[in-house]
Amino acid sequence: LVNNGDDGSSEADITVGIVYSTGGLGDESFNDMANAGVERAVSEFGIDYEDAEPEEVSDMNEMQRQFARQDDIDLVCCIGYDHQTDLEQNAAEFSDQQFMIVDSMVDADNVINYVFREHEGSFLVGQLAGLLTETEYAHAGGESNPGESIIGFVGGRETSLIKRFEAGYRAGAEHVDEGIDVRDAYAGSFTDPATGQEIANGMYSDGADVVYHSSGNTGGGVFESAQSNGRFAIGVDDDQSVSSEDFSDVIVASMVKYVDNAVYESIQSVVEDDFSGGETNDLGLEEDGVDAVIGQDFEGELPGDITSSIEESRQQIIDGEIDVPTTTDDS
Amino acid sequence: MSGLRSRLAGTLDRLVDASPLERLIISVASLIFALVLGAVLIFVSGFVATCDSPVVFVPGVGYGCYNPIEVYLTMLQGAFGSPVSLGQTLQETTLLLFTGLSVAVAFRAGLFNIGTQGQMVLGGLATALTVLWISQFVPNNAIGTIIVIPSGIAAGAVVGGFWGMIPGVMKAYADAHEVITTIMLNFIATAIAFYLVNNHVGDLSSDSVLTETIPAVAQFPTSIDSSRFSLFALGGGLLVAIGITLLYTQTVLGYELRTSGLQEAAAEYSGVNAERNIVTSMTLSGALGGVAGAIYVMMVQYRWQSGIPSFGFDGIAVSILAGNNPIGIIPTSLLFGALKSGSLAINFSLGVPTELVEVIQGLIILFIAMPEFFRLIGKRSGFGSDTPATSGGEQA
Amino acid sequence: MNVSTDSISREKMLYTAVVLAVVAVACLWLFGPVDASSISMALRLTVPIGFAALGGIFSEKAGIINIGLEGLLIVGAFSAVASMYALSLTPIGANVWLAFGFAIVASAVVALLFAIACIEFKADQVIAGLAIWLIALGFAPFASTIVWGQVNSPSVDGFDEWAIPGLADLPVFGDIFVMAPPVMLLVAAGPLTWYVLNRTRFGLWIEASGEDPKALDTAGVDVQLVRYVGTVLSGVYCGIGGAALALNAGTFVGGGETMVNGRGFIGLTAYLIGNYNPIGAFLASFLFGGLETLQLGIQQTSDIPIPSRLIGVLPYVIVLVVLVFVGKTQMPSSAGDHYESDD
Amino acid sequence: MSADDESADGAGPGAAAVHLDGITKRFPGVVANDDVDFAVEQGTVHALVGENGAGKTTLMNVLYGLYEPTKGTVRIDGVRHEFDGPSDAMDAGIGMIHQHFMLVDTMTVAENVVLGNEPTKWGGFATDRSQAIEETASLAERYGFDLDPTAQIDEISIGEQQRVEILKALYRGADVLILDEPTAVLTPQEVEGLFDIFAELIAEGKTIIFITHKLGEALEAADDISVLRDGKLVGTVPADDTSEEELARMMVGRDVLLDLEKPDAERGDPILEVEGVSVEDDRGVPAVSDVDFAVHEGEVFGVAGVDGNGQSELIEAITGLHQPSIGTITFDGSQITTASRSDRIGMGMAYVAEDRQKRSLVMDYDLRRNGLLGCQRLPEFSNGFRIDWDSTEEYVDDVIDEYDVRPPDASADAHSFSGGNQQKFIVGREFERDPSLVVASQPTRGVDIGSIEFIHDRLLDLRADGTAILLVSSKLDEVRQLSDRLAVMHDGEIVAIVDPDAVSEEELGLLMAGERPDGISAESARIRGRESA
Ligand SMILES: Nc1ncnc2c1ncn2[C@@H]1O[C@H](COP(=O)(O)OP(=O)(O)OP(=O)(O)O)[C@@H](O)[C@H]1O
Ligand SMILES: Nc1ncnc2c1ncn2[C@@H]1O[C@H](COP(=O)(O)OP(=O)(O)OP(=O)(O)O)[C@@H](O)[C@H]1O
Ligand SMILES: [Mg+2]
Ligand SMILES: [Mg+2]
Repeated sequence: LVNNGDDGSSEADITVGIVYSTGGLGDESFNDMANAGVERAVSEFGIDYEDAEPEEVSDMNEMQRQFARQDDIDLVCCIGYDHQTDLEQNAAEFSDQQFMIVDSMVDADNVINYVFREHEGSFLVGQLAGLLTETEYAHAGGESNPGESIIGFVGGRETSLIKRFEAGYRAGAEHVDEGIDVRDAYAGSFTDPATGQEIANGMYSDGADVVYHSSGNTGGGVFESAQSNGRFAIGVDDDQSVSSEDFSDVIVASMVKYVDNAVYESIQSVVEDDFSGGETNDLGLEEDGVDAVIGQDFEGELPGDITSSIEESRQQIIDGEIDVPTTTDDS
Repeated sequence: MSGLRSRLAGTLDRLVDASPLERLIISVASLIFALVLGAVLIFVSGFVATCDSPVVFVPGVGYGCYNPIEVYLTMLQGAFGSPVSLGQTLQETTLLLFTGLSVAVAFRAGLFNIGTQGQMVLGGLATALTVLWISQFVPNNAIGTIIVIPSGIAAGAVVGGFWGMIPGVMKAYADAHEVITTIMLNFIATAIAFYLVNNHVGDLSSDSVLTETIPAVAQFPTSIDSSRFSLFALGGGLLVAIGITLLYTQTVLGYELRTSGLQEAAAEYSGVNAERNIVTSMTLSGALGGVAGAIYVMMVQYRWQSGIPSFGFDGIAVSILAGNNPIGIIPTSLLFGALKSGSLAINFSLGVPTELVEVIQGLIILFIAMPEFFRLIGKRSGFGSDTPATSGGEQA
Repeated sequence: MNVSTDSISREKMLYTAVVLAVVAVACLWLFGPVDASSISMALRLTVPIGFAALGGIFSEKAGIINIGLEGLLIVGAFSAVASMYALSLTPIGANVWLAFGFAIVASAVVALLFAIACIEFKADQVIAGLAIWLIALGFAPFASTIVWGQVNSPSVDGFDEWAIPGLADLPVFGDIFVMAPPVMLLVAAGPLTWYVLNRTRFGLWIEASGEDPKALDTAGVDVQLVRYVGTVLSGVYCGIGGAALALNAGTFVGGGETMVNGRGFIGLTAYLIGNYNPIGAFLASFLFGGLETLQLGIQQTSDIPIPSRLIGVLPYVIVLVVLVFVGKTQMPSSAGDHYESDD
Repeated sequence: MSADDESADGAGPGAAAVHLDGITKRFPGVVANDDVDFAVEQGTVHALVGENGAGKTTLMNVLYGLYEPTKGTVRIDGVRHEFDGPSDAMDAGIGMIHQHFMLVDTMTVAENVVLGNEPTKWGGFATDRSQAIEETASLAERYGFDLDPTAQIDEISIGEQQRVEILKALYRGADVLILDEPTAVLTPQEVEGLFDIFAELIAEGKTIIFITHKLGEALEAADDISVLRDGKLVGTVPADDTSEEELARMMVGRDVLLDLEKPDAERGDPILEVEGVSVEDDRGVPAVSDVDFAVHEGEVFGVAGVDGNGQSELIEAITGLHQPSIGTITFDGSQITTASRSDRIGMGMAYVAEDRQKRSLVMDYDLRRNGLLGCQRLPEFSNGFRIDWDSTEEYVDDVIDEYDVRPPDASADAHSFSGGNQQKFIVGREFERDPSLVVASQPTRGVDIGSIEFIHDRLLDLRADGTAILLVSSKLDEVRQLSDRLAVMHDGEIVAIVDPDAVSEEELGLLMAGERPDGISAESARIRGRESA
């Protein structure tokens, strides 16, 4: 879409091109977060931006290049790891163009990289899930099932990135109790909420209290299922209790990945003429790159011992006392 | 006056009735109708969409965001307006040429290969792995390229051909309908490729599901600056189109392949092993799909990455639009290539969703499927005699 | 006469039944017992597939091969959610049944257009069906983007589950009888469709229209009308299936292959496996629903780390195996042919 | 030209059930019926004869409301009708049984009979199946048809299917029954059965019009015979006052030799030897058991039998489309039992297949391409890789010319030709390439007498040139007239090989039924019977 930003009266004469990842806007998580970052830059710096939503991974290359070729574009934001290989070549070819990439690293002087330690945030929500399954707790639209110690994880496609979410989540749950049964399943698609819903249904009916998803639009089905089963769910990338407000009564927390901050910061560096190409920002809990954010309906409503032990782990991870794995044992 | 009119009508009569010409007219008319319907869709949807600078105001309805003519001009500009756009268009054209030919080869033999997509996916993967491996042993120069690129194409053809052979065998020996088996095999091919790349043969350090990038020796030399298009690939496609035409019109094998697909019992009568020929046709078709995958990997993406665009399905449209005539596929693949690269442009500069082009492509196919529609229109407007239509012999 | 081919196909059907049974038993034995929730889940996953399959039977038996079932499902899914959304902006408010109705109408209208192309304009049915799919595949995300600015819809309300009085209170399996209305519709649609096709005048006409339209025509029945009705019914059924899919998930997702994700093609396969028998088609659809349930279950419980992507292709592989055994199904002999009454 | 038929104008109301007055039916480029006046008296059997394309079917389709006439009127029982479709005609008491049966194979006899007029129950929602069965059964009983109302159409014989068609018409209250070439598909016994049914129907006051190419049948079964030529009615004559010769002259416009002049030919060496051959059909059921015979140069070796007694499988084993389970086949001195079909073609075996639209022609190919079918690897037409289209075209033009294929258009698709012309083309293609053996299966099925005469002449020409001919036909007069020796097949076995001139049609009928008539003895015409083998 074009004509974003406040027309013409830009304070800083900066234009940004942003290429999202497949799945597009409206995923109520990853891409929408990136968009939020740009929008914030628009309102604070008065920049202009143009954006492009690739339908397929293969569209990304041409979209990057279209922006790179335009002289008035100062920064091209590439949202998602799928941009990496194309960007490696394009960064070399368009060496005067400034790029930023989220979720992957491209070793070039004109690219600034932002990667996240999703497993750290996932650890915290895993711990939250583990604690909830062992507690008798009811609030808003859900209640726990103290009879069973089962929690679930729903992935989109079984890629190493999503595996990292799962690994952190498992480790968090195990940190609470080795005996917790963490079920996982992959829907095979980031756009199949019906399957996501059925996976979650199965998990809940087997006695799961909480299901965490990292599956894009498929996750909508997980929330739907949580709501109809009266159980809890954990969102991803964004505070989904806000972005998917209809489900705020079951979204106990979200593993937020501050893609918006990354996008905003990169634009800021361009606006302030402080672009540090070649740099990699590895963002975890410590850098406020990821975090477990309690859902808006659950703010202050979770048992104190739960919140405090999560707080404790957060510190321990930051301090290096807990080492969060990036892979599950079986993969 | 009346003499001129009747002469003109006579010419048009002959045009409407003549078979190959008729097909051409129908193709062009389908395109025009689809574009007109597309324009209506663009215009109407402009009233639903929100935008900052509407192009039209209709009292009582509201503001319309899109001007169809502007949209089409932008598409044209985006397809041919600059060397880079032209490169993009020709890149798409080259790939569609191969997938279209893949579909046409099967169609000519009376088989409906919906599986070109799957054949392309697996063929492309085979190419990527093969060239990654072979490149280690060849010099990093033109000689290396001369060795590596043909090997990559061969690998794609072999694997794509194998994947096409499966539904061929199932059709020939178990009577399983190729439309269903090829649809199923598409799903299976995508999953197998994903699994292999994600878990075994890909770049396991990447979060994306992709192979390593192929080295420069394995990349087609680009013919237009800053776009990934190679005249070698396009030229190869043109040669293949001519070759297939000759195969089917001039050779015994082509004759036998067609006969087997059209009427198995008659093929047997003529002394042909119809089953084996069905397998051959599907294998040939699959091999061309595999070559399309090979070119995609070596000319466009320089690696295999999950989410191969739907060239296989678009190939069906390209082939049907051309009446499954290999030479006719040349202009139709150019048309669809232009539509595709034009679609990126309208999204970029006008904010019209790229899916519009898919709708237009679907409409083209729909109109192509019903030649009777145009005959009726022709008759209504007084042209063409009302000879009953014989079904298009070339189509399935 | 044809006694021979008939007995061959019966033999093959027997094979098929055996293969299916073996597969089913093997799956059950490997992956634990069947319980109420897994049956409910399989039923829910069956809904879009089953409706597509039953609808496809009407159309193809009447002589119009409808390969565009997938597209009709997409139309149903999109229209249901778009109607919910649009209704919520009107004083009527979001009403799930109204939206359901609109979706059925929308899908039926598209099916009617398809029928007009095939009957009036003698379109090649397979190609026109393909076109319907492509158009829907492009149109739904296109319209989503126009309406919502993105290919995905915001979330909308869906159906509430209903408990069947009495049955729902049964021990162990009672939970199966608490289900959303579309599931109930599907369970009813199988036998109902069978009844309509096998016991009513209209059913006879449908069969004659697909097998030997001339015989029907000379018997004084309007073949084209029968074909229109059959094809529009396939649209109605797909409208139900697509709407059920989207309203159950409470959203429309238009990215990739859209949220319908190949279910229409599976439906097409299901009725072929079921050999055009509505009960068979229903069971075959249920087999796919069940396999999907098992596949998702295996992922969660099995200790063997089988990659989900490979388990996911199981249904497709089974289709191929089944096709090898069933081979040519008893396709209605005039399906795919134009019919033009001579007068 | 037009009616020299007095009943059309002379008879009072009621006497003539059907009056067609001045019917003209034009198709683009063709006048199928040209000002035809045609009348049929109530309670009679009326035969309609004429060459292929003479307009018989078209005329009857007009009467049945399938076609609207370009000009002319239809009167039934004196009342003028304008039919808007077959259902109007049915309401007026017209029933038609088409050449190709209009029965739904997958439905039962009763369902087919009631289709479109189903008895219903539950307020019209459900069909009343038991009533349908009952009504069908009682109707069948009334006319003495032996039919099981619950049998599925594809499980009953052709003759039975024809009876279902008749029942269908009767169920709808037909008083006038039109049958288009009803005997073309029947065995001689079934034909007799059909004529008995005619008698029953006439006794019930019905009127029957039937189209036929077999003049003998017209003379036997009809009261009156009308002849069409080139769309015009040549005349209507009472069956008792005419002869086959006269009818043939009326049809063709010239004298036709009905009895073939079969010149003596030199019988030479055996070309095809079949020894102890058994063939199983596709299901593995034995279809041909232990058959021996030889076909010599300059000889027509006929095979007679009721369809389905193994002739097709035997032919396929000889032509290479089907492997025999045991036995040997020798062709021109070489063993070809397992040789491929294309090798046999290359050795000079020509084959006119029984099912021409399935085997001998590709319906979507034009004649040019069809001319290549089976010849594509012969050196005259290709070098094995590249097709020589020039010589193919020359050959095809020759065939079209020599065999009078109409229209003479090599670029027209096969499906646009009538059955007779398709057959002439096939025969021409196969005969013109100097074969040493011709295998001809039902070469004149559905072909008009002019073309039959032509095809027969060509077969005898080939014979005179020393070609060996294996002729399979279910037409007894054909095999009897043409064959030098005649094998009769029953149940997969050759029951006898006889001299066709020395056996009567009755004796052949009995042999075909698997019985050995007393008259046939070792020393009578039998050359070699089964037991002696
Ligand atoms: N539907 C049609 N459209 C165009 N021409 C037709 C049609 N039906 C018949 N004809 C033409 O009308 C003429 C008469 O055909 P008709 O089928 O009545 O002949 P027929 O006497 O029944 O021949 P046959 O003995 O082969 O059955 C033929 O020249 C045929 O080509
Ligand atoms: N719908 C039609 N349109 C055009 N021509 C037709 C049509 N129907 C029949 N014809 C023509 O009518 C002629 C006779 O056709 P018909 O089907 O009656 O042949 P047939 O009865 O099978 O011939 P035969 O008696 O020799 O087997 C053919 O030339 C055929 O092309
Ligand atoms: Mg696991
Ligand atoms: Mg006729």
